[in-house]
Amino acid sequence: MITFEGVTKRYADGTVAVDNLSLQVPTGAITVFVGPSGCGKTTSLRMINRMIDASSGRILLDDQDVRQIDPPTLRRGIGYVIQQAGLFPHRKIVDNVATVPYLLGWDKKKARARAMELLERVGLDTKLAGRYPFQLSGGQQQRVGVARALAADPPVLLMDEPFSAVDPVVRTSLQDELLRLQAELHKTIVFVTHDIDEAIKLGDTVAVLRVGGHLAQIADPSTLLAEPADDFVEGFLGRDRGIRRLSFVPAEGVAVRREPDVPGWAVVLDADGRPLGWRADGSATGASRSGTGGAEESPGADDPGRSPASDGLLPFGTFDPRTDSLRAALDAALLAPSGCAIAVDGDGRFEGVVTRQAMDEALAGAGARRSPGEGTASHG
Amino acid sequence: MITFEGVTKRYADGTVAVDNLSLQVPTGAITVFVGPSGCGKTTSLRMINRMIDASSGRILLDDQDVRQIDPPTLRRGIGYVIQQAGLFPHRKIVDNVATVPYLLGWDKKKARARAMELLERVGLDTKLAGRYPFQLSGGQQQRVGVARALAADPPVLLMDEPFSAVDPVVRTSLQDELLRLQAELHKTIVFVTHDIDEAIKLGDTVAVLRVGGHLAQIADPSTLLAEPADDFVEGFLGRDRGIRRLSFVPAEGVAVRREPDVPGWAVVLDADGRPLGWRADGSATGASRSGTGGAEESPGADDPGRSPASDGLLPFGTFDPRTDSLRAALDAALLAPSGCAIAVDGDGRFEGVVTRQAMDEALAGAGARRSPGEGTASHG
Amino acid sequence: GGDPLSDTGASAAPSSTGSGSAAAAKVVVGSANFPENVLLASIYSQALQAKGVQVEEKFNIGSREVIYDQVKNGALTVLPEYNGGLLSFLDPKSTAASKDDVNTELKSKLASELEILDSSPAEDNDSLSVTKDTATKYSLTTIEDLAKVAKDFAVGGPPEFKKRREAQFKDVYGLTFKEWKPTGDTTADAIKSGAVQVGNVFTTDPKILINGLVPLQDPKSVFSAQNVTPLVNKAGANDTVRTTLNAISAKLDTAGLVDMMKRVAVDKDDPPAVAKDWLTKNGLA
Amino acid sequence: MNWLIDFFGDPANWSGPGGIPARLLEHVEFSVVALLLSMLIAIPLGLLIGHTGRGAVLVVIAANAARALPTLGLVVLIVLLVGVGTTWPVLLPLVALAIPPILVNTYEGIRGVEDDLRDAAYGMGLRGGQVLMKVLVPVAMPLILLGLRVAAIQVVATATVAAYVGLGGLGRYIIDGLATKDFPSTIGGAVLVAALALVVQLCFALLQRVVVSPGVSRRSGLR
Amino acid sequence: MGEGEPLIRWAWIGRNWPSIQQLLVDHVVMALVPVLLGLLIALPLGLASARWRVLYQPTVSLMNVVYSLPSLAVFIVLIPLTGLAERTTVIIPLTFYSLAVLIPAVVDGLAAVPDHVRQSAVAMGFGPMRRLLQVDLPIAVPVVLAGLRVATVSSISLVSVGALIGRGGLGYLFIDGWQRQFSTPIIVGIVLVVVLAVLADGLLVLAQRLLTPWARARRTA
Ligand SMILES: Nc1ncnc2c1ncn2[C@@H]1O[C@H](COP(=O)(O)OP(=O)(O)OP(=O)(O)O)[C@@H](O)[C@H]1O
Ligand SMILES: Nc1ncnc2c1ncn2[C@@H]1O[C@H](COP(=O)(O)OP(=O)(O)OP(=O)(O)O)[C@@H](O)[C@H]1O
Ligand SMILES: [Mg+2]
Ligand SMILES: [Mg+2]
Repeated sequence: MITFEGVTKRYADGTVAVDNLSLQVPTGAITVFVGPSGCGKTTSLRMINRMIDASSGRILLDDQDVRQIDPPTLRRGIGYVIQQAGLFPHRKIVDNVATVPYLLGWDKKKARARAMELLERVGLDTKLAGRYPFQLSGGQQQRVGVARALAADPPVLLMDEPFSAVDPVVRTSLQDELLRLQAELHKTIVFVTHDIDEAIKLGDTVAVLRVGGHLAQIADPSTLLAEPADDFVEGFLGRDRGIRRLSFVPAEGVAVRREPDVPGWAVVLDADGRPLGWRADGSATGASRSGTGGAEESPGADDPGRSPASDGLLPFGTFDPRTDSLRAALDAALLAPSGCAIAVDGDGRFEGVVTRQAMDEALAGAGARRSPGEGTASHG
Repeated sequence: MITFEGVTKRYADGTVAVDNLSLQVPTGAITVFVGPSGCGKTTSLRMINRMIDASSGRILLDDQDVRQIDPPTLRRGIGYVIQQAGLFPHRKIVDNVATVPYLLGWDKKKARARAMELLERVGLDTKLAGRYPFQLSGGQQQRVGVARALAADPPVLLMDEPFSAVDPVVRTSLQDELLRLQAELHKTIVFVTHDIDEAIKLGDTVAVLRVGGHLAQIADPSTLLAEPADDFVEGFLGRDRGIRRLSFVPAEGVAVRREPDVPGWAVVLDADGRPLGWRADGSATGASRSGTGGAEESPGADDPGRSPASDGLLPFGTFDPRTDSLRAALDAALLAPSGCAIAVDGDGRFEGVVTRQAMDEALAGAGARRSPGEGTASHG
Repeated sequence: GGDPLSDTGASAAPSSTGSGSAAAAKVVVGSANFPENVLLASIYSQALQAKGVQVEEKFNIGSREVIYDQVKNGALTVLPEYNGGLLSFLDPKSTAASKDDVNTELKSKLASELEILDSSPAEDNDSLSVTKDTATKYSLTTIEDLAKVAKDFAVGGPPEFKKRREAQFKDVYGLTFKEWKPTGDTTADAIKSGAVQVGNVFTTDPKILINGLVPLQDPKSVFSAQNVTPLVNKAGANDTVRTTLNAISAKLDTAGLVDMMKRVAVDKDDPPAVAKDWLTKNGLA
Repeated sequence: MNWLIDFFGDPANWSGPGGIPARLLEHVEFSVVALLLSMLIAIPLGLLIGHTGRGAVLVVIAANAARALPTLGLVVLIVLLVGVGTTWPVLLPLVALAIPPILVNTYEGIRGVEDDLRDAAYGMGLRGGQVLMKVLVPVAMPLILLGLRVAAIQVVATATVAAYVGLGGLGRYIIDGLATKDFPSTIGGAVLVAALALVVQLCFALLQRVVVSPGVSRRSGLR
Repeated sequence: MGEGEPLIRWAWIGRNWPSIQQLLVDHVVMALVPVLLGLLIALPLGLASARWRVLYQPTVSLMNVVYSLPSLAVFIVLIPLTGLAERTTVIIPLTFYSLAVLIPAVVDGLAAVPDHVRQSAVAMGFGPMRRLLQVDLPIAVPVVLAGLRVATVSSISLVSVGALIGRGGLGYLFIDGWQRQFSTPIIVGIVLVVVLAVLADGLLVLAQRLLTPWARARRTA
C-alpha cells in the first residue's frame, strides 16, 4: 500500500505541480494516474521513488515514510519503467535487464539467469539477449524495460507512460502482456498515462488528475464511466461511456437459447458445428438449423476467409458467454442481420443465440445494477 | 477525379510497393488509404504528385496523365500535408503558409493576406503568424501545415498520416477541424493513415490496402464495417464493428415518446426544461414528470457539474435525434439506469424518451437495412 | 622537381622581378631573422626613405640560406650582409680571412644578378664562447685549446652551425664534439646554464657581456672577417641606393654597432628607433 | 621524391641523438606527456560540469578563448620566464592547446546523454557516481574520444614548434631545414609528423573499437 | 630574460602602437581571407559531398591528413611557389585548414535539414536550385556557422606561426621578443591574438543570433 497524505510539490519556479494530494494505492493492484498533459502525473509518480522530493505532506510505503529511506536503496526496491524504455545503449539486453541484480551484488551468473527468465516472461525470444538496444524494435525495447524493472522482483512498479511511444497495434499487445503478467505476479503498480482508454483497460483503480495537480476522481473504471464526478471527468472520459461500461459487465448473465425462435432467419453451421452465417429463411419461420449438424454444410467451408455473401449467407457476430463481456455480445447482435448474437464455445462451436429480447434484458440489467446512492462511493 | 489505372511501383531494389492498383478517387470527397505499415500507402499517394514515378500503369488527374505535366507545376496545384508538418524552420508561420503563393509569383502583400486568412480558417490565432515553427505546439504546427497546403487553393489535397504525431486529444480536434473545413471547401482529398478509426471517421470512401500494394477493399465506411471483404479486412477493422457501424445510422428513425411509460423511473427537469437525471420513483409507476416543467426543479440546478447522486438523482444520457447517430442514442440508453435514452433538442431541452422496445426496434432496423446480396458490392 | 628552396624561378617571385629596370619604383629591404640584422636593415631602409626612395620592408625573414635566393631573384633588393659569412656560404672551402681578400673573392663568387657595396668597418664575428668558469677550469683561450676537451663538450648554436661549421672545425682544429644541440637564440643562455659547454655566438651579441662569456680566439681564422656589407640586386638598385648605403658603411663601426645592440637587446629599444637615432647622430637622415 | 630518399636514405639521419628514432621518441614523449596532462585536467572537469551542469557556460567560453592562444607565443614567453633546460615551455602551450577540444567534447558528450537514460539510471537506484561512470561515460565515449583524437593530432602537429626554442622533436628537421635551406630535411620532418598524426588517427580508430560499446557506436552510425 | 627586466614595459606599447596596428591589420587579413576562401570553396564541395555521399569520406580523410600537417612545414613548401614573407604563403595553408573544418560543417549542416522539410519543399513545387537556395542552405546556416567559428579562431591563432617565415602578423612580436629576450612584445602579441579571436567569435555568435532567430539555442561550442 502506498499512501499520499496531503502531498504538495512546488517547483523552484513556483509552479505547483501537485496540490495537496491524498490517495491510496492498494497493494497488488494496478492504479492508473490519468489526466491531461501537465496535470502532475509524472511528478506524483516520481515522488514515490524520490526522484523528486515532495514540498510538503508525506508518502508512505507500507507505513514507512519514503523520506526516511536512502533514495538509492528505496529505488532498488521499486521497479521503474519509462516511455522510451531508457535502456542503456552500451549494454547488451541481458545486462540491461540484470542491472539491478548486479547493483545488489548478485553473482553474475545468477543475475544473468534471472534476466533470461524475465525476458521469456515478458514474451521476448531469449535469442535477443545478446543484442544491443538499438537492434530492437520500439515494442521489444519496451518489453525489455519492463523485464528490467522486474529483475530484482520489487513489490512495487512505477510506470510512466511506458507504452505511449509505440504504435497502436504494438501498444495493445503490450497492454495485454502487462495484464497477463500482473495476473501472475500481483505487483503493486502505479501506471501513468494520458490515454483514458488505456487507463480504463489496465486500471483496477483509476485516479483522474486535473491540471494543477488536483485529484478529480478516483474510482474503479466501471464506476468512473457510469458516474463521472464532474464535467471535467466526463469530458475527459469522452463519448461512448455507456457502451464502454459494458466491457466491465460479463456476458455470462445473458440468456442463450439453444433452439431459438428467430422469425425469418436461420443459422448455417459447418461440419464441426461452427456457424457460417445467417440465411434469410422465408419458408422455415424461425427454425434454426443448429443442432441438426452438417446437413447444411456450406460449399465454402474450407475457405478460411468468411465471405458469407458468396452463397447467400449473411454476416454474423459471435461471442463466448464464458469469457466475453456484454459489449462483445451486443456487438455480435448488431452485426447480425437478424439482430441476434450467436453464442459459441471456446472452440468456436455454436452454442445458441441470444434473442433481441434477451439482449434487451441483459442491457437493462447492466444499467440497473446500481441502486440509488451507490454513486456516492465515487467521490474520493 | 483521380484515376489509378493498373499502377505498379517497383523500387530499384526490387521491392514491389504497389502492385497493379486500379481505383478511382472521387472529386470533392475524402478518400482514405488505410493499411498496415509498408503496404504502399505513401508510395501510392506520392505517385499522384510525382514525388515518385510509377513503374507502369497510369494515373489520371481529371483525365490528364500526370506524367505529361512538369512536376513542379503539377505539385503547385496539389496541396501536400505530411506527418511532421514539414514546416520550414527558418521561416515565420505566415511565410510558411504563403510559400506556394510566393512560388506562383503572387505579390507579397496579397500572399500574406491570404496566409492570414487561412490561419484563421484552420482555427489558429493570427497572433501566431509572426512566430517561428519551433515556437508552436505539434497540433498548431499541423494546422499550419494544412493552411500551407491550402494556400493556393488547390483542388486536390494529399495528406500522408498528417495527424499521427500528435496526442489523441489534439488528433481528435484536428480531425474535426478537417471535416469542418471540407464541408466548406469540398476539396478532393486523398488521406493516408494506418489508423482504421481515423479512416472510418474521415473517409467518404475507404481503400484498404494489404502488404504488397494490393487493394483489399474499397467501400464507404459503413459498408466496410458491415461487410469486410475477407479475413484480412475484418482483422484490420478490429472489434466493435457492429457498434461502430451504428455511427453511420442516423438516430432520426428512433421513436421518441414525449410522455413515455417507464415503470419505476421518472425524469427530473430544471426550470429551462433540461433534464437533470432519473429518479427511482416507486410510487408513480412509470409516470414521467416530463412536460410538467419546473415542478421538480432540482436544488443543484445552478451547479454546472452534474452530480446526480447528490440528491438521489441517477445519471442519464441524452442524444439529439436530428444530428446524432444511432450509436449516440444507444450509448445514452446504456448510461441510464432506466435503460431509456433521453432525446433533447439543439439547446439540450427535453424532447422525450426512447423506450427499450423502441431502441431494440431501431437497432434491429439498422441490422436489417441490408438485403441479402447487397454485400457483393464490397468486392473491389 | 628540384629543391624548392633553391628554386630561383623569378616568375614566381611576387615583388619586382630580376629584370626590372634600375629605376625600379620600389626598393625591398630584407633582413635575416636576428635583431642585429633587423637593426641594420632599419638603418638602410630609413636612410633610403630619407632620400626619397620608396621602400618596402621585409624583416626577420629567415637565415641566409633562405634569403640569399630572394635577393638573387629580385624579391628583395637590399640585404645587410656580412662579407665573410656570405663567402663561406657561397664557397665553404674558401680560406680567405682578411676583409679585402674576402671581398675580392666574394665578388667573383657572387651571382651575376648581385653585387656587394662597400663594406663597413663594423664587424660582427662568429665566435665559439664558453663561460668564465669553463675557461678557467680547462684553461681555454683559443679554439685550439678545445681539442683536448671537445669530446666531453656539447656544442650549441644556431641550426646553421651544424651544416656550415661543424665540418670546418673538425678539419681545421680537429674538434669532434660529444654532442650537437641546436640552441638557436638561446645559445648564450644554454652555455650559461650548462646545457652546452661551448656555443657559437656573435661577438656583438650583448648576452656575451650580460652573461660574462668568454669568446675563444680563432687563430686559424675559421671565422673569417665579418664586415657589415650591403648585398643588393643590381637590377633593383639605382645610384641613389648605392650612394646612400655606401655612406652608411663609411660611418658604421663595431663600437657603434655594439652600442646600438645594447640599446636593442638590453634596453629593449626598438631597432627602428635605434636606427633613427644613429642616422640622425651621423647626419644621414 | 628524391628529397625523401635523400633524407630517409641518409644513414646519419638514423642514429645518434639527432637521428630519426631519437627525434621521434622526443616528439612522442612531448605529445604523450602533454596529452596526458591535459586529459588529467580536462576530463575530470568536463565530467564534473557535464554531470552537475554547474559552471558550464563559463568553462566553455574560457575553453573557446583558449583555442585562440598562439602556441608559438606561449612557447617563447615561457622560455623567457622559466629559462631553457626543461620541457615545460613546450608542454604548457601544448596542454593549453589540447584542453579545449577534450574539455568541450567531454562536457557536450555527458550533457548530450538523453534525460531518459539519466532518469532510468537514477530510477534503478544507481548513485550519482555510478550513474556517471556506468552510464553517462560509456554513452558519451565516442564524443570524448573524438575530442581526444582532435587534441592528439593538434598536439603532434604543433609540437614541432618546440624546435624553435632549441628543444628536440621532429620539428628540429623542419626548423633546421628552414634555417639551412636543407629541403629534404624539412620535407622529411613534415612527412614524419604527418605520418605520426596518421598513426595517432589509426590508434584512436582502434581504441574506439575497443572502448566504445558496439551498442553505442553502431546506434549513432559511427564508424 | 635579463635580471630586472619587467614583465611588461608599458611605455614600449605606446611607442610602438603604430607598428603594432600594422601587424594587427596584416594579421586580420591573413586570418580572415583563408576563412572566407575556405567558405567559398567548402560550399560547393560540401554540397557535392552531401549529394554524392561516396565523395564525403575521401574528402574528409584527405582533410584530416591536411590538418595533421605542421603548418610551418606547409609554409616552407609553398615558399618557392608564392614567395617568402608573402601573405599568400600563409593564406594558402590556412585556407586548407579552414576547409578541413568547413567541409564537414557544410555536409553536417545539409544533413541537418529534416527529411520531411525537404520532402515538403519538393511537394510544393520547388525546383532543385530554388530548394537549395531557399530551403537547404538557410537551414544549414547554424551548423555551418558553428564550423566557421572554430575555423576563424584557429586561423587567427595559426597565422602567428607565419612569423617563422617572415610573415606572421602579430606573430612577429613573438620572434622579436624572443630574440631580444623581451617579454613585452610577446605578451602584447598573445593578448591581441586572443582578443582578436574572442572578438571575431563574438561577432559570429551575434551574426548567428541575427541570421537564425528561428534556431533554438543548441550548440554552445
Ligand atoms: N523541473 C520542473 N520545474 C518547474 N516546473 C516543472 C518541472 N517539472 C514539471 N514542471 C511543471 O509541473 C507541472 C506538472 O508536470 P508533470 O511532468 O508532472 O506533468 P504530467 O502530468 O506528467 O504531464 P505529461 O502528460 O505532459 O507528461 C507542469 O506544469 C510542468 O510544466
Ligand atoms: N525508396 C525505396 N526503396 C526501396 N523500397 C522502398 C522505398 N520506399 C519504400 N519502400 C518499400 O516499399 C513498401 C511500401 O512503402 P510505403 O512507404 O509506401 O509504405 P506505407 O504504407 O506508407 O507504410 P507506413 O505506414 O509505414 O508509412 C515498403 O515495403 C517499403 O519498405
Ligand atoms: Mg509526464
Ligand atoms: Mg507511409
